[in-house]
Amino acid sequence: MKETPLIPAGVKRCSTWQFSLWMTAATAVLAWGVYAMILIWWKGLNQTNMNDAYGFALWIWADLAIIAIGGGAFFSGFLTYIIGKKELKNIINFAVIIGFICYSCALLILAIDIGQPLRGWFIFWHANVHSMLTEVAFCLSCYFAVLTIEFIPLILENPKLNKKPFLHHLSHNMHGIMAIFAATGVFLSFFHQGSLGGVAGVLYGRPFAFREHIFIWPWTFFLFTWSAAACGPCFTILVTWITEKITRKKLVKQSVIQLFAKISGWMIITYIIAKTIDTVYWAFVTAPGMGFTLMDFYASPTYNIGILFAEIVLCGFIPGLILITKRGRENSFLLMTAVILAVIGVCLNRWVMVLQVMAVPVFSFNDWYTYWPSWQEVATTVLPVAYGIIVISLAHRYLPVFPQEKELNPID
Amino acid sequence: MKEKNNHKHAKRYGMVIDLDKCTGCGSCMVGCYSENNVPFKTDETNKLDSINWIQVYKITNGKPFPNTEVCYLPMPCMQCDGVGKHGHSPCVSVCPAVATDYDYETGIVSQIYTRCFGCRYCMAACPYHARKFNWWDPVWPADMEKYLSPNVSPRMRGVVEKCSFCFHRYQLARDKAYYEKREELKENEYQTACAEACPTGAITFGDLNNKSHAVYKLKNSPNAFRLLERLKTNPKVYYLSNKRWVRRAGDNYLAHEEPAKIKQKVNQHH
Amino acid sequence: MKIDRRSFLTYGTALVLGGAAGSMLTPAPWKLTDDVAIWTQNWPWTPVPEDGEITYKQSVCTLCPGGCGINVRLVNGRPIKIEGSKDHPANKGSLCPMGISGLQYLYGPSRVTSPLKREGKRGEGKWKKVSWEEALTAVAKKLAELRENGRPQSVACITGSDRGTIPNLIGRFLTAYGSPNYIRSANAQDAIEQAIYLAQGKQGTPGFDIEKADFILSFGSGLLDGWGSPGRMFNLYGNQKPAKKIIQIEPRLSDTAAKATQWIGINPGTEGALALGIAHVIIKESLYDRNFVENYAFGFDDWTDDNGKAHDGFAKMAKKFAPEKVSRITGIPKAEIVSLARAFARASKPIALNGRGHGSVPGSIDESLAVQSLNALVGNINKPGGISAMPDSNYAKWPEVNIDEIASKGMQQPRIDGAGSEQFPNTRFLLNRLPEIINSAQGESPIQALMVTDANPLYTLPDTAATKKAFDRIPFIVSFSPYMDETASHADYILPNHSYLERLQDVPTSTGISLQVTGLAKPVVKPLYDTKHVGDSFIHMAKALGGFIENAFPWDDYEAFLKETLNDQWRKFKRKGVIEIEHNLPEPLAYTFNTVSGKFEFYPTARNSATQKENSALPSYTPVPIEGDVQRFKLVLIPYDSIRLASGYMANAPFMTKTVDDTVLKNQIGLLEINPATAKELSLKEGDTAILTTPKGKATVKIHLYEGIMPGIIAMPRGLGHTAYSEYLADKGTNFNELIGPIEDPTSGLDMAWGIRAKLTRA
Amino acid sequence: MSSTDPNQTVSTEAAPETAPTPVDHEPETNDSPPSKSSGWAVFLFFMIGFVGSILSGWILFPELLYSKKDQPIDFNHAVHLDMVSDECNSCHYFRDDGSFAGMPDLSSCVDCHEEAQTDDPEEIKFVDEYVTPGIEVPWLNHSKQPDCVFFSHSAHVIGADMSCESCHGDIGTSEHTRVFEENRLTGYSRDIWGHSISRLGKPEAGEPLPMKMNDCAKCHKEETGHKGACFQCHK
Repeated sequence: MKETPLIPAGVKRCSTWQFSLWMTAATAVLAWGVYAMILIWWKGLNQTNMNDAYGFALWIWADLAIIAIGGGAFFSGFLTYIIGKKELKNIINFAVIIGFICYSCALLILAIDIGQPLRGWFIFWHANVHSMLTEVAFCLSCYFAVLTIEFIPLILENPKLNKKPFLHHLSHNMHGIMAIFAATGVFLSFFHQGSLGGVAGVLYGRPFAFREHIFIWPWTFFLFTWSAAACGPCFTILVTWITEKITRKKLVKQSVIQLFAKISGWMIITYIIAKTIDTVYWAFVTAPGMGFTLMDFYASPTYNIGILFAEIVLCGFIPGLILITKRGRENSFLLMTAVILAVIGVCLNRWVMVLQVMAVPVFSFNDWYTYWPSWQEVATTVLPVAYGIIVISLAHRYLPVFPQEKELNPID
Repeated sequence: MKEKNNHKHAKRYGMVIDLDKCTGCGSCMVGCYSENNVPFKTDETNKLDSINWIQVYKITNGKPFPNTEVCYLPMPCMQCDGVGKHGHSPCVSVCPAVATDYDYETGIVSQIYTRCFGCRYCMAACPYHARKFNWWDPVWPADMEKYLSPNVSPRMRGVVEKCSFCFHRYQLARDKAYYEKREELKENEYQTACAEACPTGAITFGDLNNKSHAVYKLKNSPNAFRLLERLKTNPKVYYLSNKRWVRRAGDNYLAHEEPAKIKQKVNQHH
Repeated sequence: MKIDRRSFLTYGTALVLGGAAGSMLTPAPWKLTDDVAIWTQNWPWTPVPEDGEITYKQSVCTLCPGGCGINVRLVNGRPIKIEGSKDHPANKGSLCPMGISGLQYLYGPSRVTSPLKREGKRGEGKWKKVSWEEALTAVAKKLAELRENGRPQSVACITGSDRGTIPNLIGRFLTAYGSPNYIRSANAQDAIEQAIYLAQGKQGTPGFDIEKADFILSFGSGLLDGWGSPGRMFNLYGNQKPAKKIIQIEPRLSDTAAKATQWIGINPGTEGALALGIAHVIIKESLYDRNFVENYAFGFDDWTDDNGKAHDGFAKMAKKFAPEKVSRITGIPKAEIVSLARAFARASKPIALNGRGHGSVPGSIDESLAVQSLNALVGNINKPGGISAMPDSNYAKWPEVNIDEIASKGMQQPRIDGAGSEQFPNTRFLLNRLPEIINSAQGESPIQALMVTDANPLYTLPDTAATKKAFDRIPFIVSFSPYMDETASHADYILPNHSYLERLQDVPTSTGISLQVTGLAKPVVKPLYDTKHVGDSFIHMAKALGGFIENAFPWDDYEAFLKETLNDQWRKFKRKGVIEIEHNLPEPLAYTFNTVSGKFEFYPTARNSATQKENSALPSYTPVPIEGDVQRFKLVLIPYDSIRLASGYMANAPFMTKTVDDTVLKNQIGLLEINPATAKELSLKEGDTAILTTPKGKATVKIHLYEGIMPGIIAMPRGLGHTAYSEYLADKGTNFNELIGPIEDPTSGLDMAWGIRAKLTRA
Repeated sequence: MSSTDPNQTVSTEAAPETAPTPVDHEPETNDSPPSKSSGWAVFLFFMIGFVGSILSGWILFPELLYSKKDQPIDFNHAVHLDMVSDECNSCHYFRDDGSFAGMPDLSSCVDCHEEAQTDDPEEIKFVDEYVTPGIEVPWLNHSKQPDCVFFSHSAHVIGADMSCESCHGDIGTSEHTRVFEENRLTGYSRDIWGHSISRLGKPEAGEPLPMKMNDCAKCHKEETGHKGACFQCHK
């Protein structure tokens, strides 16, 4: 194979044509997304189905959701480098790559989402420090830089690159100080994950989103950070599992997964308890104070009370309970069910905090607002998925992402 | 120069709209369109992408024939003072690029189209749907560009706009006052286009802090109310109606609540 | 150093990296980042309005017959906004949305910018630009040809108004030319005017002193929906709201009804019965003005004519309309009728008025007479706070027209529309009868050439299909419209008039107002396009026709003509913009009437009673017939007027259409209002698409549930469904006139149809 | 396949020529020769790029960014200033509504220049090309603010008693017009950004002040204590 020198030693990869076919498929989807993106930049946001009532829609949800599920990166960093769970080194590379993908996409989506992309830098230059979005933008960019730095040594471990002494040393030295970056990442993540919670929580004109007193600060901020820390690892596990299925080999030892899942389970449980307290206070104190009953917020056929049940019980308590029990974790069906539910749960939470906030009528004489994304919105939201598949495929093929791969899949 | 920023003499321009006088004719909307260079499209029936700085809502009491009643409700930007009257209006605090600010001299919430980069966070924050996004580039067909007013800058695609309380009229009135070496504006020197256009005189505009202005007295009427007061947005647009159902429709109440009592409670907090 | 491909790439990369690093230390990337942002702030395709000196010009709005004063703001002489003029006595600063949108007509895409000659088929939209000389010569040639053939009467002219100097100039032209067929578009004033003429013997526009009245009983008049002079009505409402009681009687909760003191739903077309029912109660309870009825009225009691024939009086006839019976007819509870009658009679200055919606459909003479009888019963006639017939301000005094033999022969022919004939002796214009007359004519059309100005009959006449058929039979159609309206787009020649802001014109007393105010519409801007004042076009054609016709027009142009007309008032007029003539008749004089009896005639003796029940001229009640089979068409479709929709010869400006609610128009489809109970019976929901069928036509509509409409009645707005103009108006909703046909009033010939039977099926 | 190392790209592309069958370790020789020979050369190229872009960024870029136009008439402010009674205000006056008329229109000039008063070719040109046919002179305004700006001359000149020179420099005593430099991208006059493209350093005495928003805000902050609300100067 002509690309052999690029492939890490001691592992087996699929044939070039297989890989090319796979990449072509992913690239086609990517191209569709890029086409939609160019269309939007060229013609403006009239290419979307957003409107004045739905100024925030699919994209902002996608942003919030991918940042949440990309939270596996900072949290595994936190566990590995700060708490000292060294086993997690076996999955942290992958978590960083997923994080990198998620955050680069989040920034890209923001760049598509704004009406005047060429003025996007105003958010930094003319920053309003009171705005949650400013905080998000700053931390997001900084953390993306951190993730890039965390990703670089991994890239440099590509056999071909690693042969250059300069790059080899660079990689080595960067690994050495990775703990500092991990800590920085954790610090930044606490900020922007929390701020993302604030994005909706501070909207005191939106009774569905608004939280008062400690339930905005630090509660909502905390909830967002915590849920990202809880469900991010689940997404990392999920993507690892998918990668294993596709490559038809085990890449990470089950013990590592189990540990990650267990921690995640406890995080989910604690998060969902806090979320429940928040919901109860909001439903029985905050909302009635503004003239709303809980059921007013769930009075639409789309947004019925089932959503709240799904978010808290089905995708909250249930996965949490599965993951904290040993038997649940060890049963691979239950484990994956819990992981998937947890990921859905956090995405649903972000959906509710964006889409439902817009849908709820604030005036007694208004009806529920409905919104259905245009194909351009869908395409640009699918774009990150295709991009993620491409990056992961390349990374897996050419980089020693999984330290345990050789051990688990000896080449005879 | 040394025109120090003196908050003591600050004005709080506001509006009182008498809903019993409003006939829903739409003159305020058209007056606003033509004053403020508001664009129009071939199809304006999707009210969610139609730019209106003041929009007249039609609400009914929901009772069947023949007890049905209709009330028209013109809604400009409420120019919220926000929690604690510190200019912490829902939109101003969220704008990431200071494209909208609260003017302490007039109490008016600005929107600067050239600063706005179109993130629409302010639209998500505003419960009144007062903010509109320029989804399209504006187009004035035939020779219609010739009627555009130089006093209001036409907006480009991709930015948010909203009612400015015809701030340019304040600017022009101030120009005249400077020229005549006066400190203060007269009540009729600065009026919004909608207040002027309203053919029944339902809209009264003035300084809510000035006891000699008509709005000062009107806002203290027992029939006065503001929209969504319970959210503590602290709007500067007041409404009058002698119909109870109309006053109740202006906010959200639980079944057992009485608007007048709630209003008292809310206002005590301010 | 050997440069091969590999090192080339290496060095190239180094060069680029160096360049990139270096540029960071120059202003270039930072300045460009900023400049690109500034470029987005000043996109060349976003207009930058030119700044300059702000000035104001006063004029009068002629977009509707309201005649409101306007104040036009200009920047460097460029009109940029229209506001109401506070100095005008009619509207006192108030203006309707149409008036404010005025500049969109001036600069808009539906302007006809030069004379046009039709190229393709009629209505195809293919035109050739021609010079004024060519166009006017062509029209004059056609007119000369018809005269040479001895058929000057086959030329007709449709106008929007018959008052003021422009209609007079056109009338003068037709007289000199030899055609009696000057036809003015119909409006609700026609029926009221005729009722007043029959009862009072005075020809004049009806004036309602709503300013001073304290109780307004409106039989469906859209007082706040664009009736009369909208600016004036809004102004009155806003300023005098607490001082007035307004009772609105109509099947639908219109904006007027919503703002009225009380809204009373009534079965459509039964308003006349209610008026008589109210009269019944007033007479029965002796609440009427005895002084007026006994001393100044005729025909209240039974009477005998010179031939010894006995006639019933009004009182006897009203007796037949007991509240129980009226309640059954109108659907209004008996007690309501009684209390309404008492309140009306006991008010100090009550006014009853009719003429539905904007007041563009004449309606039944019986109904107008019954309503006028109510005003007579309370004696509120020719008094402050009452109603009166306003004589035309007769400032137009021109030399007599001398006509030649051909013209004289032509003028002796009967009017083609039948107005003034034996059948309809008191009616002046009957445009609604024209399509039927042309369509039923044997051989060629009795009208060989049609000129249209300030009117758009192809849109506004009921039964659009029949109107179009009739127009297709007319061989030569000339439009003077400044806008590409439906009629203009079916014309053979368009000789575009100046738009209303570019032309000089006198504007006589606003409709319905009880003041005599004549306004002067002065050009606020020089004509933007190659257009010509319609008066100048006619003067030009008169000169081209020569002879007696030319002699009838000794003026160079319209301005000279107007100047001479106004004589010594010209300068004052020009300076002030309005002439006010106070109309305050001293009280005893006010009760002088020009009828045969010299009194107010409850029994209108001048009325042709041949077609009436029992050969009586009394305003009896026969339900206004509603076309359509009750079994097939179970619903009644009525139109409604809204101030945000222009339904007359001027159509909506884009701004007005922008204000239209999404419960009236959604995308290109109009919404039909239906009571939720009725909708439920038909299993229709909000937003459903349905097919609306009437005996006259079919339309696709969307359903809008509205509690404010009587069950069994459905309503749609007038003013939509245009086929001409620009994409900002065309093909939006349905033209109500496509769904309804005219119904002739038997004694006046005027159209009195307001509703038509209909059915709804889910699409 | 992406990487920042140029050599990397080369080797991938070179691969097809070398090995048609899978080999575990591709010979390293491929990498060595260029890396040996290129060290200084790479640095040299880097420096060429570095210095080159610094020079072009500081010298060439401003030349390219601005177009240069002459005023339609070479107007002599000094001559006029001597003749008028009310200094700048004689021609650049306030209207009665307090708005500032800015550049005078032809009607202000016609009183004196109905016919040429001197044999100055510029004046003759002015009379022939503009006054006689009645065409307004398309002056190029050095201080023209973009459409989004509402600048109140009366607030500054009357309200704050500022002199014209304090912003516009000594244009009033100039004998010739300056070249008008227009930013090709934004359409702004160069005076708005300021003549120093880096915006470092201060304008020399008599030069007009830069008039970007930060310049306004800076002065407002100094004079009034704060920058002012957006709507004070935006429309």
